[in-house]
Parts: sequence; structure tokens; C-alpha cells
Amino acid sequence: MKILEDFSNIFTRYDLNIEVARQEARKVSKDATLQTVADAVVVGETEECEAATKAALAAKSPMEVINDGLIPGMNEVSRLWDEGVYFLPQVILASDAMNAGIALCEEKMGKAMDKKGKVVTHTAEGDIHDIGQVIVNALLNANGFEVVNLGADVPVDKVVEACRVNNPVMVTGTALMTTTMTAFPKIAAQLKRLGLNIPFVCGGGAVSEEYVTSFELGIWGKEANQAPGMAEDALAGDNWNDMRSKWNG
Amino acid sequence: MKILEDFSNIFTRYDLNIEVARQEARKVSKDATLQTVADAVVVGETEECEAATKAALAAKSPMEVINDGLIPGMNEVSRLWDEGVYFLPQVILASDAMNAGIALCEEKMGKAMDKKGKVVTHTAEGDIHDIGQVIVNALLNANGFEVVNLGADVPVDKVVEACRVNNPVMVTGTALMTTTMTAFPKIAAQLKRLGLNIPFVCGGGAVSEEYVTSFELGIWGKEANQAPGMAEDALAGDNWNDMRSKWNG
Amino acid sequence: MKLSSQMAYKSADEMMFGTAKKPVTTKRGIVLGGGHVVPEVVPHPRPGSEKTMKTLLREYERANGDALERCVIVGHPILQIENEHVFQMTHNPKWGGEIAAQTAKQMDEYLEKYGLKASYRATPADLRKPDMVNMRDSDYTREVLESFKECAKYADVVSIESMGGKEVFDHAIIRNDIAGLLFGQAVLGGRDMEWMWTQIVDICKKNNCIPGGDTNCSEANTAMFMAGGFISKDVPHTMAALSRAICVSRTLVAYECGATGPTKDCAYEDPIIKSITGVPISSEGKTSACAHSDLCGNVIAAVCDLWSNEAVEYHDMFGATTTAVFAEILGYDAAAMNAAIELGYQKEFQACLVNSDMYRGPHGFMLAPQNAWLIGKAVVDNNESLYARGKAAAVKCGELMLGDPKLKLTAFERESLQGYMKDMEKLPAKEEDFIDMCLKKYANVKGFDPAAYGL
Amino acid sequence: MKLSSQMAYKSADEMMFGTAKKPVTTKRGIVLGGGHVVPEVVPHPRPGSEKTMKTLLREYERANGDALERCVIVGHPILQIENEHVFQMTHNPKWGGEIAAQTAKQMDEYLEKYGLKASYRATPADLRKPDMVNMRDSDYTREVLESFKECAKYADVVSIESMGGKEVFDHAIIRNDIAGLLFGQAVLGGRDMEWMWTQIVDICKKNNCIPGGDTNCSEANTAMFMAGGFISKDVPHTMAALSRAICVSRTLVAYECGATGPTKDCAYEDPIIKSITGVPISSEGKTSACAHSDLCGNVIAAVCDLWSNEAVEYHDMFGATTTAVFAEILGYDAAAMNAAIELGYQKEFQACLVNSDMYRGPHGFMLAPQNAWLIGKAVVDNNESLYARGKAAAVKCGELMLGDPKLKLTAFERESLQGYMKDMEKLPAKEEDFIDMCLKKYANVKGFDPAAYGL
Ligand code: B12
Ligand code: B12
Repeated sequence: MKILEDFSNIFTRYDLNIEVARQEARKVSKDATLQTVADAVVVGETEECEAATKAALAAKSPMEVINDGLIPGMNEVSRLWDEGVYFLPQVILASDAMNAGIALCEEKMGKAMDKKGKVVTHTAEGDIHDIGQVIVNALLNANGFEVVNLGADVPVDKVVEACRVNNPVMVTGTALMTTTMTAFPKIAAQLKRLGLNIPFVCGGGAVSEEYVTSFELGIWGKEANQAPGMAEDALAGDNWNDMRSKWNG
Repeated sequence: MKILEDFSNIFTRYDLNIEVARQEARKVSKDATLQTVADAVVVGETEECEAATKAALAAKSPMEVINDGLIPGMNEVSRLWDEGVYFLPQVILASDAMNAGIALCEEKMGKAMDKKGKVVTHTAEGDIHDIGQVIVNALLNANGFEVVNLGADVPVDKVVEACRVNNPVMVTGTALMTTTMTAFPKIAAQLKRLGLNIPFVCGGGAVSEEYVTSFELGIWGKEANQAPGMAEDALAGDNWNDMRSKWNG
Repeated sequence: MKLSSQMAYKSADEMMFGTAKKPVTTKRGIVLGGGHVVPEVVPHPRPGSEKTMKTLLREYERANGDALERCVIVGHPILQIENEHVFQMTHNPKWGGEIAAQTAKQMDEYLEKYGLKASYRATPADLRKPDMVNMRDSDYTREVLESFKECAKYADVVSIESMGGKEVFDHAIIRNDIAGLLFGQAVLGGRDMEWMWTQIVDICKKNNCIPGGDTNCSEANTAMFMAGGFISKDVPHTMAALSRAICVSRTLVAYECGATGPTKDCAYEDPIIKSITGVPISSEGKTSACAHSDLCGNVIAAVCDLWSNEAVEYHDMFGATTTAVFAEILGYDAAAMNAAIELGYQKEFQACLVNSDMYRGPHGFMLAPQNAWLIGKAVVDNNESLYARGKAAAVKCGELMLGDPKLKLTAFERESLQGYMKDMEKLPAKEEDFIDMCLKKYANVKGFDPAAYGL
Repeated sequence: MKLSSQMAYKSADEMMFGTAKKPVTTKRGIVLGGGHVVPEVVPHPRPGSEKTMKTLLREYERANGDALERCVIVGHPILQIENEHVFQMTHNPKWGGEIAAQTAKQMDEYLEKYGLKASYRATPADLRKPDMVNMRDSDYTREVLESFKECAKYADVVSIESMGGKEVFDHAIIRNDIAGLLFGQAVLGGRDMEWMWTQIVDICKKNNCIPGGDTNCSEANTAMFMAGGFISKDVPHTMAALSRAICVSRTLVAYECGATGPTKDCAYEDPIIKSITGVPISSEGKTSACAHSDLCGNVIAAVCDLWSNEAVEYHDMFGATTTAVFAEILGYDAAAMNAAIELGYQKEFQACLVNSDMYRGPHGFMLAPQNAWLIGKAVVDNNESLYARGKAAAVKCGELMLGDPKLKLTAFERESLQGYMKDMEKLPAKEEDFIDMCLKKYANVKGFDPAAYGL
């Protein structure tokens, strides 16, 4: 078979056009042990991170290790992801590493660290397409939120109950099927009824902006990587209406 | 360019598969003069038909010429169309011829002949796609209905008013655009409000069965050639509900 | 206006998709007809979005934006977007202009950010309905021309689907009346186009905009869709084919007035137009099934320079919105053709497209490049008048159909065609006589006003 | 079950669209893979229609009927319709059976009335979600098998998108974990398929129904869609390509258990499957943009026997309903390929399809027939175990990608790939050792239950 040499009139490799110059992660600490902790997060190596955390804990308080090593490392990861340098798996692996480090610190403190706030996440009843949710979970986690992960195929009542019990800053839903996304307005209605005006970010292949903005509380999530920014807004006190006008429309 | 001899693996000419054996029009009258009238209708020759009608009127009463010449001729045409022998233009030309003959008979009678009943037809406001309606008009006409033809781009109120004034057995609407078919439920609502429960047959490219059966009075028309049959049902006293269950679903 | 007397191509053999004798270059440097096929996607706004300028701007921002984004996602190098005006966009000429401006800005952004090359065609609606308004002097007429002015500032290309002669055509098409088609399409349509296109070309010159071209959508396409597929009985396919041949006489007028292409996608007569004029043509076939069905889905691509979907209403599908979906499909269609060109296999590829439909039905037959060229030749060889060349096209088309035993016809289709051929034989030789005859014959056709055509 | 040790084709050169080494014949006498490409349209019911069996029957009657009617309208000679079950159709096995019966009846009518040849594929939903139910013993499992029994009575072909290993795959795909892909897709997926397909083939034999095949939609397609287009950053395209190569190990199991094809449309691994087994394959690419986007829209057609749109929700478009629209487009796509075959231009046509996308991205590259065949060869040459052949496929795929300078990769994609290659080098040679390692490594993955796979 004849194969061409030049394909420029057939397709364009836009990924090469926009390829982001390689960037090194920035240094986050002048302290060598803490920098080692951060580095382990940046490269997403759980075992390394555990070792570095243990080493750092010899000289530093658990809160110092968390606030000046693990979290700044993860912030670097978020920055690299935002700028298009990192791909999702690097974020997930970094988040796995950070969580392992935090677990060791918490063990030493004898109590759980304070998270920024809770976010309840779920995939709609009848729907097992949960990859979108899995990404959302990972990114929220990576950004310091406590994720109450209800998993896939979650009944309406269970979502509402979890919101009542956890009082999250935000709740998310994922649906990939036109037949399952109909659960979202039901959830929103029940939350309203209970006076829980929690911003409810809905996303997933089947879910359109038009649909989500047709019911109260609903904010449409186009890309999973919007989830942390949205959660920050909710944390800062924006209500669902503010958020909808910022992120949708 | 290389051109094949055999295309059977590329396309199938289903029109040849279902080609209807040529049929002669049947004789409709033992009377030679009346048969000549009918023949002129069957071949769709207006001038011939006028001549034959004039000749027949020398010996027969106008109602005889109509009932035993012109109309039976047109019935033959309808039959040939139903069986797939005739195409639309043949029906239109036959109808033109029949109408010319009827006009002569009416002249002689000094009054208009009785039609089976009135049907109001229109194309929706804002829509100039009226070919569908033109076909419907012609077929209704050919089948002995009096067509109150409101033309294209007709405002809602004008349709309602025409129904009020003419009290037709049926009213039809054609719309080819999703933006214009929204006039139909408005018309139906106003008719209901005035107590005019006239079956309202709606068709045209943009118009789906689902849409038309979502409002009262509405019956969906898929093909223009259903119009005469529907009008017959309406004439026989079927209400819109009966008609909907017969023609739709 | 001088009627064309020469063919741009020496033979059908020379005609190929992707290349036109007279390529044109858009604002962002895309060469249309310059060696490659370009996808042209046509979004249609959802009902309701036309309520205000704001909602309509938003609708097009998304619909057009989704198409641009999808090209970046899958790697299509070039995209043309056409917006066919809905009534409100032309009725309020500023609206059409604002939408053109917004789209041009989106295209600049995509060029800057990703390197995607795009161009924009604005197609004002012809609001002049011959049976309702005076074609040459009405508010609608002024709005249409004003729309061209507003759009030409930002659009790369402008086009229109002009309506001249429709009132007579509509009467004739359901009466097997070939004289009516000749009068409505060739004579009235051509006269109206000359009046219209002189002005459009003028506006374009002042605005550095490309005057694309016209289409006989309102007549020949109506005939084609009424003829329909293999189970319709509204109009014989042979008559629809004659109507298509006839319309060349009027569509050609745009180029005779200075339009340069890219032609309008829904003009199925374009292969014939290309054979005569050498302008780049936009075509639509299988991938415009979203908008209508035809029996020449592949063959119509045989000599196209742009490849379109005609129109798709903007809404969600599983994979993405419709405009993204159709931009993706059209782009892949074009990619295969462009690969053929690069590989030097374009002749073979073209033969596959042609053999797919050349004998599927009369339209596929007459639009196959070899027949399209012959009909074009009949047009230029009989350039005494709009009437003469329209009739010559129809006669040639009829002869070709009757002369090729591979084109199977039902007995009814064949007899109808033989009838039209006889009818044409009986028509006057001279345009003046023909016009006189028609002015009488169609005097009572609803809405027909000779003055609207300068008659 | 014996793992395949031979290639059906001596070289990629022998592989061509429309022809399979082992064609199959449907109830109404259609030969799939017997020399021509057949369109396969897949309607999806609208939300709400699944409420009762009656409403769902009506929905499919229209959706399937519109596709059949459209083929008659435009002249497409053959059509396969697939109905992928929605949950309710499999959960209530009678429903799926009734719908199959209804469709078979429609097809008989179209054959009788017009001469249109059609066939029906029923694809029960795999309701067994590994992280929620016991794969081998649950009500859902029984419903799936019962559905096959009901459908096989009327359908020409049955298929499934089986889910084995998905729980481990989902964990691994977002962690750059190539071992997890090998374990989830090749080992667990393959073991689950053997269990499932032995039963399906048995049911088919009893019902004179064709056991079509399986697809790794739940894993390799998820990877491919996550890798997305040129602006996604979720999964490297190189990893998605490895995931595709790996899945051959499990998809092949269906045919090793007695499935004969036509394979399932969404199995992008099918060109590799065809190179090994010679069964007719169903593929989808550009014309399935309605369902998802991919970077191999044309190349994936290079060796297809059926050509599909994956899935389109039933609703109205301007031209017709979606199922009519996509049946029309697919049919024209097939017509051009069939014209190529008849003209003897199939090699040239295939080269156009391949050159369109072979270097557009990793998936297009590895699925181009020449590379697909090489990966197939690696699979049969390493047939000691599901694991060994999956790994061999991935290694070969990686080598090909790194070894062809025309396949441009971003630095990140390249480095990721080099990393996976190193990771694979370090993996145990023997399947037993690999399984031992994985049982430990993935012990805590949510929902992973070794017993469900006989481990
Ligand atoms: C992978 C896949 C599967 C896998 C699912 C694996 C899994 N664990 O999720 C398997 C094979 C199991 C599967 C099964 C089925 N599937 Co499926 N599947 C897909 C496929 C191919 C890709 C989906 C995917 O993972 N995409 C990647 C993720 C990352 O995208 P995403 O979830 O949309 O998330 C993105 C955004 O939406 C957003 N997002 C999502 N959630 C949120 C939340 C927040 C807060 C924010 C901010 C953003 C956000 O962020 C992400 C991007 O950054 C799609 C095709 C398609 N076009 O989507 C079909 C698809 C979704 N499936 C479909 C169908 C029909 C089915 C089945 C019924 C098939 C069958 N007959 O068995 C079953 C359903 C079983 C069930 N009850 O759920 C249809 C759905 C049709 C519909 N709309 O109703 C689709 C569209 C395929 C098609 N074209 O027909 N499927
Ligand atoms: C011909 C045509 C025109 C002609 C109209 C000529 C005329 N006198 O009707 C012209 C060129 C003027 C035209 C203009 C426009 N058009 Co136009 N046009 C078409 C086209 C190509 C064919 C329509 C047609 O005549 N079909 C043949 C007839 C016989 O079919 P029908 O009316 O549906 O009737 C059948 C059945 O529906 C049924 N039926 C109909 N009525 C009734 C009634 C009863 C009682 C019964 C029982 C049955 C029945 O019977 C018939 C079959 O037997 C369609 C394409 C398409 N896919 O339909 C676009 C189309 C309808 N047009 C379209 C558009 C957008 C326009 C314009 C806005 C374009 C523009 N930018 O200028 C303008 C609109 C002007 C206006 N305000 O109306 C869009 C509509 C989009 C939408 N759904 O909203 C379409 C779908 C094209 C497209 N794909 O984009 N158009």
C-alpha cells in the first residue's frame, strides 16, 4: 500500500501545535526534607512519599509536613495540570501519594486533619458510567476537599440523605444516559424541600447545560477539572445562582 | 472513466421491483357521450372535457353529466392513483378538467352543485412552504370536497375565523419549519374555546406525529393522499378522537 | 449581461473534486478549489432562539463554536461554516451582521490559538415571495439587500437562494407542464437573478467579500424532493431531471454577473455550472441526509470543492451537538478525498463515487461529470437567450436519459419523458415568442406579475 | 479452550473491506463478509419509551421501520439493524424477545413487498457490574442468559459487550498502570468471556442463530474516549493504544469459544481480530460521530464487512428521523466501497481510507491493516496464556509506535509510552506469577472478587 510522506492537507496535529513547553515543578520549600516530601507528591510516588513523610516527621510537626510539604506539592501538581503540562493520571497518582503522606501525619497527630469542606459526589441511579465521577473525586481530593463518594447507581433518596447528614458545600452528579439524568431534578427538588440550598453541579455525556439550568440548584459542569474551582466558589459562600451565572450561560 | 455493467451490489431499483402493471381506466358509463366526458377527465384534458361536456349537455341534464360522467371519471383517476398507476400531475390535470366540466354544468343549472362538504386548508403563519398544501387541495378537490384555500403564511386568527364562518367538516394545516408549526396548537386551542371541535389534520416536513397528537383536535397527516380519506371520515361523523386512533398511533 | 459561450473545461475528464479552474481565496487565506476539498457545515438555530438578537447570537455562538472546536479535537485542517439566515436575521439586517461579526471573531480566535483555518458564508434569506410582494420594490427587497451590506463586512462569502419565477414553477410542476418550468425557472428566474446579482456583486466589491453564488433550491430542489425516492408518485424523476437541467440557465446568471463561487451547497446543478464557469463548487449529498434525502448521495461529490450537510438543527446527540457531529463527518469525508488526491488515486476514487449512483436514478445520471459536461456544452452552444439555453439543456438531458440503456426507467417515467420531449419540440424557437405565449398562458397564475421581471 | 495459534490472513495485503475468510449467512440469505460491505444501523429508544413493553415495542417498530423504509426509498440493497438492549429489555428477557420477533416480522414484510434484504442483531445488555454483583451467580446473570435464549429465536445475530475485569481496569486506567490493564482486560476479561461465551454459543446452536461476538467497549473504548481528541489531557493516547492491543487477548476468546462474527461494531480491535480469525467484522468510525468521536474515522473502515453508526437516539431531524438519516448515510458509505470492489479499485480506495488517519494518532496507526496484522501475529505467536498474548500485543504495539517516525507524538505521549514499555519489561514472564502478583496488588480495589473469575 502506498503511504504518503506529507499529511498536512489531510489532517492537522493540533496537539503538536499547542504542545506545552516542558516545565519543571517549582521548588516549594527551602527546607530540604519538606522539599523531598513535595517532590514525592509531584512525581506521584506513594512509597517515596511515605518514606519522605516519615523522615520529615522526625524533625517537623505533622501540620508543618502537611501544610509546607504535602499540600504545596499537590498545589504544584494542580498548577501543572491547569497549564496543560500534566495529564490526569499524574494528578491521581500525586493525590494517592499525598493521601498516603497525610495518613501518616494524621496517625501521628492522633486525629484527622481539617479539610476545606465536604463535597458529596455520585453517579445517577441506573447509571454505571462513573469514570467522570472518578475524575471529579480525584481532583477534589487533590485540592483538599473531603469527598463523600457515594459511587455509581445511587438512588435519589440516598443522595438527599447524604446531603442532609454531611451538609456539604457542594454536591455533584454524573450521568451518561438520557434515561438516568432525570434523577437530577428530583434530587434538586427534594433538597429544596428540605431547605438544603446546596449548589448541585451536574455533568456527564448526556447532560446538557440547557437541561441542568432548567431546575433550581442546578449548575452544569462541562469538564471534570472545573469541579475544584466550583467547590472553592461554594466554599467562599457563592450560592447556586451566583455559580450558575459564573460557570454557565 | 470506468463504468460498470452490473450495479446489483451497489443499489437496488425498488421502483422497478414494485412497478405496477399498466392498467386501462375502466369504463364508467354505457352511454357513449357520458363515457367521452369521463375519458376526458381520465386523460386530464381540459379542453377535451369542456367540449365533451358541452356535447353531453345537449342530451342530458347537468346533474346527469356531473354524476354519471365527470365524477365517475374522477373516481377512476383516484383509483388509479391509489393503486400507484397514476402520478400526482395526472390527478391534478384530471381535477382541472373535471372542474372545467362542472363549471359548464353549473352555468347551465344556474347554481353551484352541492359538494360533499367543506375543508379549510392553510399553511402556517410565517411559512411559505405550500407545496404540501397544494397537493392536499388538489386531492380534496378531486374527491368532491369544497376546499376553502387560505393559502400560505396564514395568521392563526384568520384560520380560526375561516372555521367559524365556513363550519368545515375538517381543517388542515401544513408547516415545514419547526419555528412555524407552533401555530397549530394555538389554532386548536382557539377552536376549542369557541366550541368548534373540528378535526384538525396537520402535516408537513417539520411536523411529527408526537407533536400533533400532543394537543386536542390534532391528527397527524403523514402523506397528502390521506387527506381525502380523512375528510370522508370526518364527513361520516367521526370526531377527532376517532380519527386520531384510526390514522395515528 | 453576456451569456456564457465557452466551457471552462475541455472535457469531463479534466474535472475533479478539490480543484477548480478559478480558485478563490478567503480572508484567512484558505484557497477554495485550490487542490483540496473543504468541509462546509451548516447549523440551523433551534426554534425559539430567534426571539431576540441576544438569544440568536448566543445560539450561533454555540452552534458555530462547537463545529470549530470539533475540528480541533479530531484534526480537520480547514472548515467553512455557513449560516443560512432565518427570517429574523434578514428582516433585521443588523442581526445578520452581528452574527457574522461574532463568527469572524471566533474564527480569528481559533486560528490564533490552534492554527485552525476557517471561513464564514452568510446567506441572507430571500424574503421576496413573488406571489406576495413586489420582487423589485418592497420593504423585504430592501432588507435583503441591506443584509448583504451588513454581512459582507465580516463574512468571507455571501450567497442567496433567490426565488424568481417560483409562482409559475409551483403551478407548472404539478401539471406536467414543461413550458411552465422553462418560463418560471429559466426566463423569470434568470431575469430576476440578473437584477439581484448585479447589486450583490457590487456590494461585495465594496466590502472585500466573495460573492459566492445562487441555487435553484426553490424550484429544481422542490422538483427533486417531490420526485423523492423509489416509492413517491408526486412528480416523475425524469421531469425533476429536466427541471434541474433547465435551472442551469438561471443559476449561471450569478457568475455571469460577477459571482466567483464557492457556489451554494444545495445547488445540485453545480457540476454543470463548474463545467461552464470553472468556479469552485460546494455540494451536498449523503451527509446532508439530516436535511433531505436524494438519489445521488455520492456522485454529487465527484467534482465538489466544498462538501456540506445542507442544514442541521442545533441540538444534542450522544456524541456531541449536531453541528460538531456533522463537522466531524464532513471533515472525514473530505479527508478521504484529500488522501486520494495526495496519493494520485483521485480518478479511481471519483469513479467509485460516480458508479455508486450514476444509474440509481435520473438525477445521479445527469449530474455524473460526463453528462453534466454535455449538458453544460448544450447550454453554451445555445446562448441566444435564457430560454434557448434552458431548453437546450433540457433537450440534451432528455436525449441522454433516453439514449442510455443502463439508465432504467419505469414505463411511466419513460413515457412521461417522451411526452415532455414532444412538448418541447412544439415550443416557439424565439424567446420573444415564447414569452408572449407564456404571458398569456400564465396570466392567471396566482401572484404572477410580469412587471416584477421587467416584462 | 485453545488459544489461537495461526493467522487467518497471510499478510495485511490480503485484507480488504467487504470480504472475510469465513463469511456467514443470515436467515434471509445475506452473506456477510461475502464480497460486499453492508450498512448496520443502530437505533436507540428515546427516554421514557422504556416504561412498558408496549411503548418500547412501538418505539422500536418506528425506529427500525424508518430505517428499513429509507433503504427502499434511496435504493440500498441490504441493511442490518442492531438493537442494543436498554436495561429493561434484558432485565425483562421477554421484552427483548418480543422486540426481536417484531423486527423479524417487519423485515419479512420488506423482503416480501420490495425485495429489501435485512437482518437483525440483538445485543443484550451485560447487567453484571463486577463491583456490584457476582459475575457468575446473580439474578442479573441469569437474566442476561435468558435474554440470549429469547432473542436467539428471532434474531439473525446476537452479541454482547461483556464487562469482565472492568473494576480493575477502572482503577488502573487513571493511574498509568499498565499491569492493571493487562490483568483487568486480558486475564479477568478473558476468563469471564470464556465462561460467558461457551454458554452463548450453546444457546445459538440450539436456535439456529449466529453468535456474533463481543467488544471491549467497557475498557479499551473507555480508554480511547478518555484519551479523546487533540485537547484532552485525561489519558495519553499511547496508553489507550496499548489498552486496545491488550484487549485483543480477551475479545478473541469469543471466537475461540465458537462465535463466528459478524463482530460487534464498537470493537475497534476488530481489524486485529479479523487478521487472526477471518470472521466478518462490523466497524464504526466517522459515521458514528453521532455517538462518539474518534481519531480513526476512515481507517477503521479499511477491512470492515459491516459499517455502523454505533447508536443514535430516535428523534426527528429536518430530513427524516435519525435512524432513517443514518441508514441513508451508512448505505451510501457502503455503496462507494462496493463500487470500488466492483470496479477493482478496492486497493486504491482502501489506501485513501488508511492514509486519511494512519498518522492522525496512535489508534489510527495501530489499527491500519499493516499494523493490525503485525499485532495479531504477536498475539498468535505468544499463545501460552491470556496474559502472555495480551502483553505481546501491547509490546508489539508500543514498538511499532516508537519505531515509526511518521507517527508524531508529543514529548509527553512519547515519555509515557517509554514508561509503559519499561513497566512491561519488569512484569513476570508466567501468567501464574502475574496473577499472584495482581491478586495482592488489587486486593483492595472496590468490587474486585477473584472468585467471580474462578480465581
Ligand atoms: C465507557 C462507556 C461504557 C462503559 C462504562 C464504564 C464506566 N465505568 O463508566 C460500559 C461498557 C460499562 C458501558 C455500559 C453501557 N453503556 Co456506555 N458508554 C461508554 C462510553 C463509550 C464512554 C463514556 C466515558 O466514560 N467517557 C469518558 C468520561 C470521562 O466522560 P464523562 O463521564 O462524560 O465526563 C466528562 C464530562 O461530562 C465531565 N463530567 C462528568 N461528570 C461531571 C461532574 C461534574 C461535577 C463536573 C464538573 C463535570 C463532569 O467531565 C468529564 C470530562 O472532563 C460512552 C460513549 C460516549 N460518547 O460517551 C457510552 C455511552 C454513554 N453508553 C451508552 C449505553 C447505551 C450503555 C449501555 C446501556 C450499553 C448496553 N446496551 O449495555 C450500558 C449501560 C449500563 C448502565 N446501566 O449504565 C450510551 C448512552 C446513551 C444515552 N445517552 O442514553 C453511550 C452514549 C454510547 C452510545 N453512543 O450509545 N458504557
Ligand atoms: C422547496 C423548499 C423551499 C421552497 C418552498 C417552495 C414552496 N412553495 O413550498 C423555498 C425555496 C421557497 C424555501 C424557502 C425556505 N426554506 Co425551504 N425547503 C424546501 C425543501 C427543499 C422541500 C420542501 C417541499 O416542498 N417538499 C415536498 C412537499 C410535498 O413535502 P411536504 O410539504 O412535507 O408534504 C408532504 C407531507 O408532509 C404531507 N403533508 C403536508 N401537509 C399536509 C397536510 C395534510 C392535511 C396531510 C394529510 C398531509 C400533509 O404530504 C406531503 C407528501 O405527500 C425543504 C427540504 C425538506 N427536507 O423538506 C426545505 C426546508 C423545509 N426549508 C427550510 C428553510 C430553512 C427555508 C428558508 C428559511 C431558507 C432561507 N434561509 O431562506 C426559507 C423559508 C421561507 C419561509 N419563511 O417559509 C428548512 C426548514 C428547517 C426547519 N425545519 O425549520 C428545510 C427543511 C431545508 C433544510 N433542510 O434546512 N424552501
